Amino acid sequence: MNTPNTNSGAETEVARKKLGFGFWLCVSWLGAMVFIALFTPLLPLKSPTANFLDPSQGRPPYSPSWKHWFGTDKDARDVFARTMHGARISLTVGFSAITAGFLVGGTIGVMSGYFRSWIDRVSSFVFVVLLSFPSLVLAILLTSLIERSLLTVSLVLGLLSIAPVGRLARAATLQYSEREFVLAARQIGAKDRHIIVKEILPNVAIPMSSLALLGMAVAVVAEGGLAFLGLSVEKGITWGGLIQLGSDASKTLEKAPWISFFPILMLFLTVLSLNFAGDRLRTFFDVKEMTL
Amino acid sequence: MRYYVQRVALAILLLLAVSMLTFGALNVLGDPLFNILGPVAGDVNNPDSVKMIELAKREFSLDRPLPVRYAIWLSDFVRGDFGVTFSSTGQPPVSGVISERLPRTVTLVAMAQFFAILVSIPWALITASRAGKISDRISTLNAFFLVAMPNFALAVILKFVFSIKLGWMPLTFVADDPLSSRLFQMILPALTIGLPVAAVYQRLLRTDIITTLQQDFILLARTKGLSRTRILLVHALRPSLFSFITVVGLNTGALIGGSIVSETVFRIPGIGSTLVESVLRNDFPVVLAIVMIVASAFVIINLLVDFAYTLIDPRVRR
Amino acid sequence: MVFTVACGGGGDDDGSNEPATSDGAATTDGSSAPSEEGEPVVGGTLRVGLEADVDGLNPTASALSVSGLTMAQAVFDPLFTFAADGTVVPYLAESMTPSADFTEWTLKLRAGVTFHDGTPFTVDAVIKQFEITRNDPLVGLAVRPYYPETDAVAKIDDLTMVFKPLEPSQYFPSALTAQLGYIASPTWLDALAADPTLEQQPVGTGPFQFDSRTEDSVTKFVRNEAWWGTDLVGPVYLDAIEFYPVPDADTRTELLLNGDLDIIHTTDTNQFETYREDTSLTLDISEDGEEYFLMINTAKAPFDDVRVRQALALATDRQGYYDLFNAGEGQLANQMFTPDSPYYNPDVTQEGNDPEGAAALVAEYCGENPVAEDGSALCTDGKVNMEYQWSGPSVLATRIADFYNENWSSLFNVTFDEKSQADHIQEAALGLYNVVGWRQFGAENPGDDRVWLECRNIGGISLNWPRYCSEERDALIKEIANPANPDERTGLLQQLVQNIHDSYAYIFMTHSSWAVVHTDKVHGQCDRIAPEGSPIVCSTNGRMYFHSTWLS
Amino acid sequence: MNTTTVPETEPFIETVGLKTHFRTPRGIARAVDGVTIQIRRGQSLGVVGESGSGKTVLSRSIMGLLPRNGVIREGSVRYRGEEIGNRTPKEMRSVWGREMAMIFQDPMTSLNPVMKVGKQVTESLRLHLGMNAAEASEVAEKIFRDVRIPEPSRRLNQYPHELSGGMRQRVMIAIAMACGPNMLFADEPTTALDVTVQAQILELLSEQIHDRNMSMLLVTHNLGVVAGYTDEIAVMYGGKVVERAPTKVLFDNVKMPYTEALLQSIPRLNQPSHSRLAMIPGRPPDLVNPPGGCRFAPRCAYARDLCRNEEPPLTIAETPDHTFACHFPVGSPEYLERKVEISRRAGSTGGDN
Repeated sequence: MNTPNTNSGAETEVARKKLGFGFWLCVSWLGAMVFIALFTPLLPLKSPTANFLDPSQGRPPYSPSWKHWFGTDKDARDVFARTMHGARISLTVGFSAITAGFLVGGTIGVMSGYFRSWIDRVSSFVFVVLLSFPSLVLAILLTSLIERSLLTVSLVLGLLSIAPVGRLARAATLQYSEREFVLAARQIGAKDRHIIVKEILPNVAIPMSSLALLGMAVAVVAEGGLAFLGLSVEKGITWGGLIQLGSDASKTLEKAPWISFFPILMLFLTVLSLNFAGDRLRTFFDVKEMTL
Repeated sequence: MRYYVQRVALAILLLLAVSMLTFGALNVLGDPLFNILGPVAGDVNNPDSVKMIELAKREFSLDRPLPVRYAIWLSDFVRGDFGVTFSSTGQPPVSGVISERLPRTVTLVAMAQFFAILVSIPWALITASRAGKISDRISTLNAFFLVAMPNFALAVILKFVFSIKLGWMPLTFVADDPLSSRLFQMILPALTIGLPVAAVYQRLLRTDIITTLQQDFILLARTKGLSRTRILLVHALRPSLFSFITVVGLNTGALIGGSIVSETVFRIPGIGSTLVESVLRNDFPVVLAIVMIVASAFVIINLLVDFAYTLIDPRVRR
Repeated sequence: MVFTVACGGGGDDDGSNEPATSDGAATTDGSSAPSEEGEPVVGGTLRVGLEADVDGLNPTASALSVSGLTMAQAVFDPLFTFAADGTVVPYLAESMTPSADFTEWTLKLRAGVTFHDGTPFTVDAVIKQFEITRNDPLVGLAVRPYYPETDAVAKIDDLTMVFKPLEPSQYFPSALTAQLGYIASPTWLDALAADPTLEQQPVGTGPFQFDSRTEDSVTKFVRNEAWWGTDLVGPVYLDAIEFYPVPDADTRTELLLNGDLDIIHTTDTNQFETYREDTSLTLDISEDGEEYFLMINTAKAPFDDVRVRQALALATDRQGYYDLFNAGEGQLANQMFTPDSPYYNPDVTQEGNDPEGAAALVAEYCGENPVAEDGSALCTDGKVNMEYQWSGPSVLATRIADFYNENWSSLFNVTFDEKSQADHIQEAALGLYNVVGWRQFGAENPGDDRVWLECRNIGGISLNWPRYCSEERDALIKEIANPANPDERTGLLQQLVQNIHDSYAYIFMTHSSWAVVHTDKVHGQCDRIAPEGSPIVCSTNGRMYFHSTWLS
Repeated sequence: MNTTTVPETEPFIETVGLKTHFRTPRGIARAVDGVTIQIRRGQSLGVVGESGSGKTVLSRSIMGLLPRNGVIREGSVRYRGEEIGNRTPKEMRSVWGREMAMIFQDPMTSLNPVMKVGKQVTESLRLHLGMNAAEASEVAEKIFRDVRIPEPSRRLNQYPHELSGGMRQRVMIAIAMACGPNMLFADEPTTALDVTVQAQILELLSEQIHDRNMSMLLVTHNLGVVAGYTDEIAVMYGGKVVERAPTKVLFDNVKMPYTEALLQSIPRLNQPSHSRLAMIPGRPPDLVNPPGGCRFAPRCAYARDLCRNEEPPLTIAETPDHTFACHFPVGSPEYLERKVEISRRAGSTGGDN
């Protein structure tokens, strides 16, 4: 019976047709961010650490002006320059975290999904254990115990994404390893390695990849949270850190809201773009909801 | 029945694993002695200091091998004795700290959850019934915005707008204020945690309601001549709540995570902010206790969620 | 005598650590003369906001920061105290008289004083406390080096005793104006040995006695009806005092403005303006107490080389620091004395803001491709490798670290090392650092700052934090203490200042300012007098006193 | 448009040239393509056709249950002489439940799984007849008794999943009957039930119809079902009515080869209830771009070029109330000629099914 009882059926049809303007808008924003992150040192920016003290203006923070587009912070440092540099760590951590997560989690997930048996049981339990900490709690725990470098922070956040990613990979693999072509391949006695690489990976990879963006959004936010609590990369300029710097004392926030609001804006737009683009991709590939 | 027993058993197994992990990590990676003794801890050439070190080690049973200490800790923990804080006096006992601060966090998370649900259900109902219309698309966009706003940023914004600019809300939490005003002081922190979650809930519930609205029994309800509202509330909502409830349950963990940030921004001495402080002070017993409490809460809530099904879906009753 | 000193959880002060000295200095803006605030009223509970809580209130073992000293001074009485004019006057003691050669000091105690627990106040109490303190690995560090192993003290009678320090010193009593002078009940001290948790429930002779305490929440003291001082220095007006530790300066201020607190102390100069604007508040700033400076570990490469220390000083933009972090309060420091101090040495100025000079020195040093004991290079591509350590996380501390890094990064590869406050102090005490921000030299009597300066204070745990040992300096200090030449004192101190400067172990930044702020409900804060009648300061480097305080 | 059968009395409900088209990504699907039917008071009409013939859409668009957007409607629907085709759902609410009711195919999915069946009956009673809880459940219990649900009072408090398939369908009927409507739409009311129960339910239905003098539109793919229980039959194919006659007449004198095929495919009790349509070769027409000419031609054994090129008009058979749309109806010379060929071919291959 081809009667759509509500029109939403038709609506999703449309959604699946094209990615839409919003998607490309987000992608271009992300592109811009990545560009900035990559080439910050080469860009004609003021030094993010220099103190542009200007006695004529009295004591910093100075409000936004032609000289300082985003104003300066309490230490007369250029908020614009700092925000741009902030993109660097935030995105690097976000990206490498999710990459690590996908590599490790993905592998484990596929393995346990394909071979089942004890691998599956063990990994599943490990996942559950990892998932029974609120991720931020776990992150705080780990970062507090280590030297907080770009690498380690990324690794910690990567670790956090292992369990959710792994679960997904497993689910997807399970689904595919029951398919005829896989069974057939097994029938004719193909090597497991061959099957996984040739048959399963390609099929699992597509849906997973559409989730990478969403995952990265989560990682970026997590990094921000850590930085905000003073637990992200030491000596690094990060959006979370900038926001905290401007909001730590309510007086500062009152007198100089720009210090934290510009970084907030950048962070917000970036996360929004990641989410939106990721969500579009997901509907595009028609992958079911994932909770990182 | 057997099903319940299994779930509970798994939960316990889980908590054991979690506790071992945390306990191990904390003890292998940090030297608590300093918190107890100050510089003396490092002054290993001075006999007096060494004497004190030995004493402290015994007092906090740091001289025993790790497994033994774990066993000791566990047996105390289950008896509700969370040990002593690593301070020169071991005062106040961890259970003291917890019992003082946990209620605040619980209240906060409860309020947040309450707000989230309060907002999301009507929101979902309305948008679902208008699926595809402009209003629906706009609200979907709003939901996106909320979800994309990290809670620490949201906290800053809320603080700026409502406390600083408008002055409607107090800036600080005062532990000694009467309950009523403390609850009032908790509204912004709770919103900080609740709003983004509300958006998540709404998106989920909306899709489920739309699916439900396509069911035959909704059509039947229409043939009875029931009003749209009644169909939504009486027929569509309840059957759509299953995944909603799961997610609400699972999210409690995220909420606790959020409360860490929120408590720090709004300076509420709950276990969230305490966790951060203790972690920085290497006050492991406190950290351990908090992590365990959080994890337990997490696991137990998930149990309850499973059991909650039987309440809303008569089909699951056995 | 404190290491694990508060520094307000690092949050609101300038992020340096701040070993409170056993003695307080105080010259104050607020007048010390009894004020015309009307007739004092008896009753009421004073709510005090402190920048930190303390581990315990045991004068023989606890690390008492400003907050600790403030609380302690309410339950304990010091043997001596500083009068507003800077002279040391008896308080709980009746008198202290040196022998002709100043090698022996005879202490006479006030008669008829009893502790809160009813134990009579006698020489035995003082002696017991002296011995316990001396054997304490921590607090003992301020005592041990200055006394012989045996018979350092001797009892004459119940109210009379003798101290026999190793060397003659003309200002011995000033050492008894704070923690070392707070006498606790011997009965209580005995009990402590059995149950350390009693540290939380101090028993002294003070105007207030312990009522209740929850760590990190509130500590409550109530009036000691039987206080010995009532007839000598006036009655105690307050029914009770409640101390609330509020590490965050903003919150503390907000609570004061909300009326949730009556009086607070802070070093957050950014807020002074706010206080001044609000007419309902009274502000009392002590300015030339402690100095804030960068402390350099001279025992550890690369800063064992004076050129590197010098270079660091030259590379530092002191003016910039002042502009950014002092908010126009306080003043830049050239040395441990303010210009208006009699001991100020006009010839000694702290160098800074000279990148070229610094560059030259660094170039010269690195030119020699120096290596550490472990063979690792001390210079990398022409820059000296160093570590700057602070206690965190603290937004302010991090800002300051960033500032220094900006100053130094052209000549030094600066590694940031944010440590939890505890570890931070430990590493400083054990000499495991390169450079840290620090605060000390608060002694009213410069003679008492020797604990930070002499070779004998270098050890496993060192109070001579830079671990800089100079015979010449020790000799100077000895001379300064030497009663034989009182009139040379000024000259000697100025030489000492010169010597300290030349060591380049400290880069002096500012004379830090302590503010005590209270609402218009609070009166009599400055009406304290010593038993022999001379007025006493309102506050000492943020340390507050309450026996003359009353609420309207 | 064709109105050959002029009714002697004013029809109770009628559609004239009713069209219901859906916009789909592939294009416009002509689910109902110009259907004209009448039902007189107390009469029942069976609408028969394979799935995809548009019969369900027909019943729903008459009742006005289809969504507004994505749907194109033409033609009119008159109920008691009143045009209701253009009414909004809001306006229809007073009619639904009170005047018209519908019974669905699968009682499992059509009953609210998380609501006690009692409540599902009483809610419309309370809505339309303004009864209070007590009265409503009293009435509900009575209706349950009417539809022969044992120990009704207990059933009222049970959930659908606690009832057997037959019971559920009885509950459905009870819900439909609750407010005593005059027009009942039954959409494959027995398909989901096993054969033994089907008869009972149909019995119950027709009996209820007669007791309450209701009109009924019974939608089914199974001619056997309608045989005993409807006064008239309309056979639908590809969204059109292709043959229409009083039940008796149709069974005696089939004109449309499609109807004939359906007749041959009436299940016998020993047959599993789903394999039947397998007996008509080919698949139902594509509603988006239907074949030209007679829509059944591609599957029709008797089709000729004429059939493929020219759409047959609706012609009247021997009796005036019997109409059909076929160029070479059953019994026509061309039909017989072709039949002979077929049987011969079958004979030659020696096979016979």
